[in-house]
Amino acid sequence: MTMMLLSTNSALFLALFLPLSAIVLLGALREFPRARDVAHVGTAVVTFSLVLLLLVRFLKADIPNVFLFEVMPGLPINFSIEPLGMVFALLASGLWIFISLYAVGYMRANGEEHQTRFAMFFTLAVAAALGIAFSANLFTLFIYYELLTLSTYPLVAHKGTPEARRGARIYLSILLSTSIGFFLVAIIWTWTVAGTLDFAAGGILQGHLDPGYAPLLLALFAFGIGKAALMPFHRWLPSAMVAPAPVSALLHAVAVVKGGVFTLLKVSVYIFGTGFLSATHAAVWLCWVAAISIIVAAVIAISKDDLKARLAYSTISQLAYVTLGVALANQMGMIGSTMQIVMHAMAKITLFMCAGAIYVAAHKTKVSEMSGLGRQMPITFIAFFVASLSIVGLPPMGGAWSKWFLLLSAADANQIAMIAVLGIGSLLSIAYLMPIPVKALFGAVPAGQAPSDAHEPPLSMLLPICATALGCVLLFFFANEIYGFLLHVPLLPPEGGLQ
Amino acid sequence: MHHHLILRVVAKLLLPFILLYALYVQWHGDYGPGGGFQAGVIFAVGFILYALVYGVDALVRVVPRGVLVGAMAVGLLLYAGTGVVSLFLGLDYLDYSRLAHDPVHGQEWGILLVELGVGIAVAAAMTAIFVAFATREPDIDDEDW
Amino acid sequence: MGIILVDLMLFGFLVLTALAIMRLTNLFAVTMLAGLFSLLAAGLFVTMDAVDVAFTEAAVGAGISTVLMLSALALTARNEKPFVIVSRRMAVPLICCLVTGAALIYGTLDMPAFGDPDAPVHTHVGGEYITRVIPDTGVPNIVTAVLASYRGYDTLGETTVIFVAAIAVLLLIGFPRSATRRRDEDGSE
Amino acid sequence: MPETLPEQVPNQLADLLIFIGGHYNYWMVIVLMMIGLYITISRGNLVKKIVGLNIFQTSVFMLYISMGKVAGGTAPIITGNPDEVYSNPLPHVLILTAIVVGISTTALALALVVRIREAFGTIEEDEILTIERDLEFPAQEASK
Amino acid sequence: MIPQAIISQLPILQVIVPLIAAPFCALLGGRNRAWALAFAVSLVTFAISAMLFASTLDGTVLSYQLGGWAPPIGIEYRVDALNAFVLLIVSGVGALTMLYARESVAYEIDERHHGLFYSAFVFCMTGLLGVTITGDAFNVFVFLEISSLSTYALVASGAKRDRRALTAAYNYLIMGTIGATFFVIGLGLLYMITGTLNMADLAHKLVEHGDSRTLRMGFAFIVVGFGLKLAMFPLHLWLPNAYTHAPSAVSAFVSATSTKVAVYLMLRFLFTVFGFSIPFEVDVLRTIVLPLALIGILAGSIVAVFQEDLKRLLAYSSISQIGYMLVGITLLTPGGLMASIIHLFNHAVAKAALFMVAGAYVMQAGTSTISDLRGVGRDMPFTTAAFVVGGLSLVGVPMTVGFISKWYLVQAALEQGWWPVAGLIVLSSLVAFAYVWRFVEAAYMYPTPDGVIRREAPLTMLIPMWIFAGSSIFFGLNASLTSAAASRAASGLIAASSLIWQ
Repeated sequence: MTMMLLSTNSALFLALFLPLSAIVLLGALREFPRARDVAHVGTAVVTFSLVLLLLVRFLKADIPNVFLFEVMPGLPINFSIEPLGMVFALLASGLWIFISLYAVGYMRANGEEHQTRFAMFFTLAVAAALGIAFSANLFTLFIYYELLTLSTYPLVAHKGTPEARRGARIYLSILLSTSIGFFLVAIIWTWTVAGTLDFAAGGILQGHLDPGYAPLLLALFAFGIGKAALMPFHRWLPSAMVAPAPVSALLHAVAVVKGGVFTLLKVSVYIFGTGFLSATHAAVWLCWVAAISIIVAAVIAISKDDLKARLAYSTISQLAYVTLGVALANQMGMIGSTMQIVMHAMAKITLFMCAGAIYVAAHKTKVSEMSGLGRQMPITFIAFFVASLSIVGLPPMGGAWSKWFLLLSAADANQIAMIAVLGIGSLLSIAYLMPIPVKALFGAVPAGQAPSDAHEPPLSMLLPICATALGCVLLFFFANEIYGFLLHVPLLPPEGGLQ
Repeated sequence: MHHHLILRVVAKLLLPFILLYALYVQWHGDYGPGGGFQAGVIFAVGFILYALVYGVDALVRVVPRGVLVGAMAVGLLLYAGTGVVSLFLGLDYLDYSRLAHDPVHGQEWGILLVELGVGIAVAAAMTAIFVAFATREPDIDDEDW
Repeated sequence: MGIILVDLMLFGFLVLTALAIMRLTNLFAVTMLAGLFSLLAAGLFVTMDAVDVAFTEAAVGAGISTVLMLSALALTARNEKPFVIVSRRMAVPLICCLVTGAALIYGTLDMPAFGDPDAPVHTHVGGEYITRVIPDTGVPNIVTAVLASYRGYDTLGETTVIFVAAIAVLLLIGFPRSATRRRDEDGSE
Repeated sequence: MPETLPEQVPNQLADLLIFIGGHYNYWMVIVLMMIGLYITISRGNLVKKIVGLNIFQTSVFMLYISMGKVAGGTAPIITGNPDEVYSNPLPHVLILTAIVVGISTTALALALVVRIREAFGTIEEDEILTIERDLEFPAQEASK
Repeated sequence: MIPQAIISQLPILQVIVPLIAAPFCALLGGRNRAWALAFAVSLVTFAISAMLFASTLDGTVLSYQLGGWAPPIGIEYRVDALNAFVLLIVSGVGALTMLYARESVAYEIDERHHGLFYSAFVFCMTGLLGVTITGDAFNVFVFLEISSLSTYALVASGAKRDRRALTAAYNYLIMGTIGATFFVIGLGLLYMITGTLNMADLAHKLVEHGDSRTLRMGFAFIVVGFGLKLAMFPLHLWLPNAYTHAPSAVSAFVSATSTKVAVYLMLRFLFTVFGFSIPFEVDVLRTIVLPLALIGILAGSIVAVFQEDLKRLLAYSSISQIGYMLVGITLLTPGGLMASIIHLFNHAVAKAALFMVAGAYVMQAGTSTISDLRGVGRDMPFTTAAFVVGGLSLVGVPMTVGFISKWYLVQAALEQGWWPVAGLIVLSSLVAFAYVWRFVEAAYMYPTPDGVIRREAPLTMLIPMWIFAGSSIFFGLNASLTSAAASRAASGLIAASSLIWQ
């Protein structure tokens, strides 16, 4: 109840900096693994409750504004809350609880080294994700975006083997080169043109940017936000598969790719403005790029035998849905995209935790080796099945709604081809996901393979898996609340023009 | 070096004149060509001549390395110190106007002082450089020569 | 006209000396010619009224510099390796020099003529020194007055430079080579 | 004015001669400078380079001293004769300073050469480069 | 608090205090005495420059007449926002490297040389300060030579560790002297057509003089001369070896200050003295300096990626970073100049930290070869963390001061519509990332070679390196001070020139 006494600004401040200070604590508890792990999960819980508190206040129209300092004249580090950021923050901090719990179990069960370093950078990554969520301007967002990139590097390279180093190097180099090469240029361009980088309802570019240049600037943003994994800058995601399973979950569900598409969403809504985008048709080309990503990545996913690689390409395909929603540039698209972020996060985190559980329990990574494994670990595979259904977009899973809104959006935008693309994408996702749980649960153990003595993973891993699988189902029933919340996203400039 | 008798005698005779000439150049710099720098070089030449004839070791016995470095510092500090004195007299650095009762004489005094500083510093520095070279043992085979 | 002839002769000798320095491989001879070059330069300075400079150039260029050069030669080598004609080694420096020289000659085209009393050099600061040196300082040698008073700070810098050079030389070769090495040499004898 | 036309040619010639007379000594200085620079950057012998540098610098001194010369002037030492024309003292002062800087540089360079000779056993640039390359890539040295 | 009499004498004290102290260092000899004096003096010098900086930040220009002779008869010291900023950088780096030098020099230099070494060190600082503060063009040459000669000696004293320091110093000497002589030639040409040596007076007279071939060549020679001193591509050949083989403290100090001072001189001459009164100046900058700077940026970075030795890697990175400053200058806009000046600061701070780290490795691990430093991040966590911070600043990652300068630079390029230039700047940042990360990866992600024992660097080395690393972050987070100083300096330069800029 003491939390109620916090002013909204302090709550926001705490939500941003509590995780950061927890890093020091984690480092100090290096010698006491148990206390460290408790602190890790505890930080996640406290942070989530802070975000919840912020949500409550936000629903009461109590909007905080934390101004840290001005880095350069006109470019402050500034935080505020708007509906999209709220959703992302809830997502990231909420899933963090599960993933931290799961990570503790996974790291211990696997006997990994450098667990403290892992926990510290993990916390840093989530802190960066929260920073992205609450940024009040593009400049602040960019800083946290880069912080997220750098903080996840040690996680990806965690194992320290040559292939881990190579994967991490690709991960880092693509993310950094796109962000500095395109994203930063786009930001500076925006700053030069518009004179501000604040996120504002209805966008800040209208009337400042020559519409002829809008597609180019959008391209710089779309490819510059490499975390959105738009083809052809998607290579980092499969490369990062060398990371331990909790890290993969972090990358795919909690922070990194979600941070990417969320940034893209925010840029389209608050920098370009949906109206400006649709009026100038600046984003039509982006629809096609997203469509190609959806199809091509899905086809590649089918061909992958490595479970994590298959999931990685699935992520690329599914996130292109978000980009597609952005590119359609209407309200339904925005809502569909945001929902897709949420639904996909919930489902993908389940899938990756399952993949990690399978690895810990049976040391299997290949899809072809998993046939019949479901009998030893039924709960895991049932969870996998549920999550797969959500990804495909079948009711009664949350994924159904996001696909539905995206279809509506494509119809709104008169992009009939995109409706077809969405359909094909879903069909392909059935092809690459469904066989895994089905074969595991009902298939025969392949000939010549010794029956494994695998069993369900430890409880600290199993519990989060069940919880998030359940979450996939629950989201189906609470979609209306999310929809209602997202209607608050301001798409038009406030009366009387820009502030 | 002991067989060049004539050289030794001539050098011994020349040496006082070289040093005297150096002093003349030093003090006469205000009126004719010359000044501290030229005087210092000539002074150093005197030392070098001494070293060439009597051996560097003899020179080092007369003016050890430490003395040379000290003299260099004294010369430089005499110059820089003259400027500091101007500061204490309430003037800008190296403004000699108050070194004597009237500005023109002050200038003369100042010029004399700093020229002396230059002379000492240059003579000592040149000698020190020469000594450094000359005391370095040749690491060279006779065939090379 | 006579002065021009003297000038031309001096220049001629200077160029010849410089070319000879370029051609010769005996470093001893090169050193001697470098001394000669300085002496000729000093002569040239005298014809251009720069007696102080001539004095210094003679003392430094022909005196100290030659002595130092010889001392250094005693510690290094007497002969230069014969110059091998390699086009790469020839061409780049040659082009550099030709370009630089051409640029300079281009620059001379707008220069005030040699000896022109109306050149900006003489009408601005330089001329002022001549008129005010006696009332300001009472020192008849204008060069000394400018050196030690008007631009005395430059001269402090100059003294510092020579001090630094001495410090640097002492730092580099002012101490006997390391004791270990000497012991090795003693052991081998 | 057609009458003046024939006179223009000798005028031009005279101008040219005057121009040459007023500039030849800069040109000679430039020739000397370039010889010095050429010796510095083309020769491989470290001592020779220093000599070249000296020639280069001395020629620059000549350039400065040339500027200071006033036709019919004398050395800038006040004689008391009010009609006396003096050459400009400022370039002389600058060059005095520059000469000192030059000898300082030479002394330091020679000291370096002495040390290089002790460390590498040679003062030829190409030989030193070979030794340094072997230090840089010890593997190649072993294979030789 | 401080008497006005001393305040008015600050400009000369800035130079004269170290100048007088340096001979005493030589006389004191012995390790701790010479060091203590040098350190004390560098602190005083820093305090003086801080006071100068504070008193010029509001746009005041201090003028000090040496010998009491009014310019152009006498020599003038002139302090404005720009050179006060550079003075602050030089003396600040000087003070901190002096602290750092105690352990590092004790390890790398024979004790009997310490007196002379510190004397040369202080002289080097004196020279750089003198060059920066002076308003007289020939005085620049004299003090430039003081700093150069002492730098040659300092670089050569790295010979105890590696004899290649000697040849590096020799080549540096030859190229540096040619550069200085070019400057003297250029200055001679200017003097010939104006008759003055005072910078402000020169500027005035040059505007009166108008365009001429002599002026053009004077300009060209001065640019080439400074180009040699600041290691502008392709005149950089002396730099990599000199920085690699110099003693660590010297590498840190020289890399952070001497090229910066040369950049300052370039700015001063381009804007204050020549002032763009002739179109030739702009043409040269745009058609020759700009392409060379861009090539330098890329080539320096790319070559750095393939270096095996950490110090050499950093040296090549310097060549590339200098290119950024030159690009900022050639933009000829307030934004570009500001970017250059901030980058000057950024690079000084980051490079000092990085070379200090390299020096700590040399001392504690006996090597600066990257492959021998594997796993060093675990053995020397604080040192290596400083490297990461400095390296990221070099790349221009947000929250480091490097980001600020790149931001301004890209922005200035975009304002001019120079898209390819902006692209190249960004691209080379990525290459910079490659070379920084190459080492970071080796330091953290590889196991320590067997049998290697390395201990964390002593506190006197860690403190200065972390002050630099910390200020990389601090000024990256709060750029208002640096931005204000840089923008003041930039507008001062623009105002002094006849550039017409809307």
